[in-house]
Amino acid sequence: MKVYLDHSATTYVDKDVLEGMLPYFTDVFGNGSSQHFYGREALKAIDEARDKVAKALNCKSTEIYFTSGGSESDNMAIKGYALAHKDKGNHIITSKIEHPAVLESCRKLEKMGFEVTYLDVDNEGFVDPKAVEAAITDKTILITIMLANNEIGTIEPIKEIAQIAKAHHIAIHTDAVQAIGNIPVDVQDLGVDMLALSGHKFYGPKGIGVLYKKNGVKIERFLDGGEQERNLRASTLNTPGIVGIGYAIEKAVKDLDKNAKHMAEVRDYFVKKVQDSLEYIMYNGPKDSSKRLPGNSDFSFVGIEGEGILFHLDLAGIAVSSGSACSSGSLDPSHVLLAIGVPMAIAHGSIRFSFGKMNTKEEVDYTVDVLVKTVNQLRSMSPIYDELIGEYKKCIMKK
Amino acid sequence: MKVYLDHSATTYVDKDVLEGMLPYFTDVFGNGSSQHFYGREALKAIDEARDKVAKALNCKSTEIYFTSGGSESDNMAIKGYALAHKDKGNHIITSKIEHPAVLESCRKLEKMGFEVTYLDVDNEGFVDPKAVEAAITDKTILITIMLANNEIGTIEPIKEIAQIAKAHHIAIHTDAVQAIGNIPVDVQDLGVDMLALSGHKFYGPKGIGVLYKKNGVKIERFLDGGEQERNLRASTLNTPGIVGIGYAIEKAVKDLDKNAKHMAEVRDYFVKKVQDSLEYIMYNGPKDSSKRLPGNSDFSFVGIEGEGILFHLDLAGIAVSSGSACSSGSLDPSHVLLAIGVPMAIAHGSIRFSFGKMNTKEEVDYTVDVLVKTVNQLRSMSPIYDELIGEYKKCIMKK
Amino acid sequence: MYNEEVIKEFQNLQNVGFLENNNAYSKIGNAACGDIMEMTMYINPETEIIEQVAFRTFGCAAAQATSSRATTLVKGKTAKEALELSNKAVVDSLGGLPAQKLHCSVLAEEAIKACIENYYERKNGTEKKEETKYV
Amino acid sequence: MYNEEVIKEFQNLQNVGFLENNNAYSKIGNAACGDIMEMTMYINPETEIIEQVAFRTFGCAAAQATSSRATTLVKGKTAKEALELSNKAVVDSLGGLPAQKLHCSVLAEEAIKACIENYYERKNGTEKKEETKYV
Ligand SMILES: Cc1ncc(COP(=O)(O)O)c(C=O)c1O
Ligand SMILES: Cc1ncc(COP(=O)(O)O)c(C=O)c1O
Repeated sequence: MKVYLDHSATTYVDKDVLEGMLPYFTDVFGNGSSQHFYGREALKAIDEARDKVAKALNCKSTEIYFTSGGSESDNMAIKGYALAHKDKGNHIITSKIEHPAVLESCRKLEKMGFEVTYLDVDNEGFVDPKAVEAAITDKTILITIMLANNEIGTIEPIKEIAQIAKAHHIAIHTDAVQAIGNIPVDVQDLGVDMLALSGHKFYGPKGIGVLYKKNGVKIERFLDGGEQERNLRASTLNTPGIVGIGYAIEKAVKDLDKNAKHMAEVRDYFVKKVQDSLEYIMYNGPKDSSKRLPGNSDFSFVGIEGEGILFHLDLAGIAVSSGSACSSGSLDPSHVLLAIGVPMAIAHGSIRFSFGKMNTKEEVDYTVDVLVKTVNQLRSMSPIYDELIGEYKKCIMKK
Repeated sequence: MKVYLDHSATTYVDKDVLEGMLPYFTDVFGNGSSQHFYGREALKAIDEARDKVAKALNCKSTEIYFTSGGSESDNMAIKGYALAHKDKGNHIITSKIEHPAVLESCRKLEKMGFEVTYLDVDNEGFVDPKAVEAAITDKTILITIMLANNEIGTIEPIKEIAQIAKAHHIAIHTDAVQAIGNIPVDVQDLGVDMLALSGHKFYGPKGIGVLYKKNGVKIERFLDGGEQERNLRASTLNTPGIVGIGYAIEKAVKDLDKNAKHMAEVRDYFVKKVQDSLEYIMYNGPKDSSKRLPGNSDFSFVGIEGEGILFHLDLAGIAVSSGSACSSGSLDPSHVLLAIGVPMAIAHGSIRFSFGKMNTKEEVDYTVDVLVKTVNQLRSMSPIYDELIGEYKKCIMKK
Repeated sequence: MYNEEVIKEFQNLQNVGFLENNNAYSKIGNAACGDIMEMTMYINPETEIIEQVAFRTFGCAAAQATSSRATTLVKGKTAKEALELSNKAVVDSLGGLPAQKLHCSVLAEEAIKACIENYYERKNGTEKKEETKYV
Repeated sequence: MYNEEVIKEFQNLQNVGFLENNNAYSKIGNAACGDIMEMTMYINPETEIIEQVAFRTFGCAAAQATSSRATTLVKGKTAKEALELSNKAVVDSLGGLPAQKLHCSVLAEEAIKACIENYYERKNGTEKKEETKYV
């Protein structure tokens, strides 16, 4: 049996989305900037996709910019805004649990003389809007807080934070890469100035992303060159990718309620089963399902190391993630888990199970079976299980 | 009849290249950084593609970085190198006829305090290696000259320029986006430190590019975030795109001689026919075919404006480009044509006909028929044809 | 990017040419910018009706189509009426132009105005010959 | 990323556990770094042959496989011979490890060395109890 529980790392392209893309590789292959039939045909498809994305996000088509992915959208928004407004101030506010695309963009800006406040989060990963407000100085130009966390599924109070930003005349960017397709994403309702998406997280293609940027918000161009995307993002337009993300977002929004309900149900079934079968585990992230991505669950298994679990599950055909896919191969435990107060040694034993729209309870049953066996086996050979139980108890008491 | 003569703007994806990509959208869809079966399968395909690219360019696989296209590769190389070496010097040498991805990267660096020399070219578009050497100062850290020009097909003497760079311990980047698949591209033989490619120019997919960076050459990361591409280019790996560019480059190199010979033959047939049928035209770019991209031809038709020609050809099903696709929609005539001394008013009447591996002489016959009719018609309604003939004669005499 | 109407006009340009028997002439624009428009008219000195009009242009498809349409719109009108013709009216009559092409439609309006001015200047003997600069 | 041999070893770990009747003990590594290795041996005081060996680990798949393999390689050898075992030999015997996992193989070598040192310390009465820090 093969079970894919790593939908936050990436998803497959839906068959009908791929079918919609296919003509744009071979037949309608023109350069969207070309002034002839082939170019116009491509541009028409691009315009249609742009309209679809705009409709899904509830904004104007002229506010949609196509990029190469969520990372580029974050880079473009954060660096682009900061560099365009460096005369106004040099302070940026973000959180400790952002994706590396945001954190590293901020670090790059620090090297260039900007100052960045990395806000703490509570033990479920929530950023406190009051803390955002308290961090604002007269030098603050930008706030960038994610809409939903990729590891522990926390849905941040962006609407509230955006109101604070607005009251202080500060721009706000949100990384919505994990949110789209899982919770409603309406840029008007959220009140954000910029928002990042990545195609491959919602059954669209890899290598394509979106930046929403409200008209009137000025940013400096990140990718320099030709005049594509209203002179804000150079490079020949990736027609198949753009068409794909258009179809994918249309579908994601149409099926949102159905998919979210299904994922939450399967996820809740899984979480309960794990909690009933194993002791000394931490369920990381919000306990309140309504404030958590419907497909997300994240556990720390006290006394054992994550890769061992991941590998046993992998050998049984079950795909999960220890920490985020990005940081795998690195030795540091997840910065997100540390930020919510999971002790280092326990953070090492953490696994994210992220559900997709097609996962079933049968898959959950199989997964829990393998997981329980694995955890028990690894604990039996752990030289520090007992000691870590002590750690765990201390940590639980603190919360 | 439909005739596509705009292969320098973009090409279609070859059927077999697309077929090779297809499994990576839906079946082998994992995140190449993921530590499980799905991730390993993807990584294997990525590694294989990387090997193919490395083999095609005659370098190590660890010297290949996948990007979102030629523009990003140029940005990454030029800004990345400059920022990593700003302690050593702040001077960059490039040419006046580079692609906007290079020119605009240089302009961005100028804003940051770098100094850039934009070298003149001769009336066929050649950069003089002696001029490169003469421009070097003790502050020079980088030379970036294209391997082949996208508008007039000039193949620059990069090998000689690289030797000069090496002698002065200066790094050299070359934009080979138009060269690959048309002329041999061997990074060892060229002696360059960095080289940029874009998938959609050689029957591979859009939205994927390559940066070759010699091991040991330090650059600052351009796209910040996760640790993909040995920590030099963040963002989830675009498996289908990477697989596609791998197949495409393998094929491009295998069929290079055959394709180049065919394109040159069809192009030469076209050029001769045009020259035999119309007077007062300028054939822009190198007269010596061996120093010109085999698929490239570029004409200025004295007395008329380019868009009119383009539009008439388009209505007849013939796709060509006036100036480069990038600058279409803009009112300035091509910076490349101005740099080789075409008078402004004549530069406005220029058309690039860029041939691909499948174009035929029958297509040429049809195109020349339509072209001659069009040019004659437009000239008959041009109020300044006679005056511009005078300009033309002065210009020809100067050369 | 152009609509059907513009394309039809472009394919069937009206009033192209040069009137030898003109009593009104204009040439505006700048070849370096890629736009030159030349217009000739024969305006009936009695009725001041534009009886004949012709244009030649060095310009893009939009310039060609708008000047063609503009000439059909002024033909048969009086010089006074023709002076009222706005580029907006020409563009509207063609069903619209892409935003980045709107400036081209101004050329036609300007050429017509300059041409009619030239008619009055010649009539009043105040005409001054100017050299066209195009490089 | 792991080869077949490593996977096989990981699925059939040898010498896992804790020897109550040990006369050599070590525990090295740091849980905060995600690596703890504990080793127990019974070394025949006459022959100095490692007659029994067991390990427990809090560590990645590579740490598990290499310590398993290392224990099978030292079992039956003398303490002296065991001290010669390099992590390279362990990795080679497994057919190689991914570059970023090589550091894990060092743990096994270190644990064996520390364990044999502990044997000599106990024998010579020079043993000192150290507390393990893991957070
Ligand atoms: C010479 C040259 N460099 C760079 C590029 C940029 O490539 P892309 O548009 O794929 O980013 C192009 C083509 O557009 C080109 O012709
Ligand atoms: C929250 C978040 N932001 C940004 C990204 C970056 O997206 P991509 O890897 O497609 O560039 C990801 C996923 O990797 C993510 O989960």
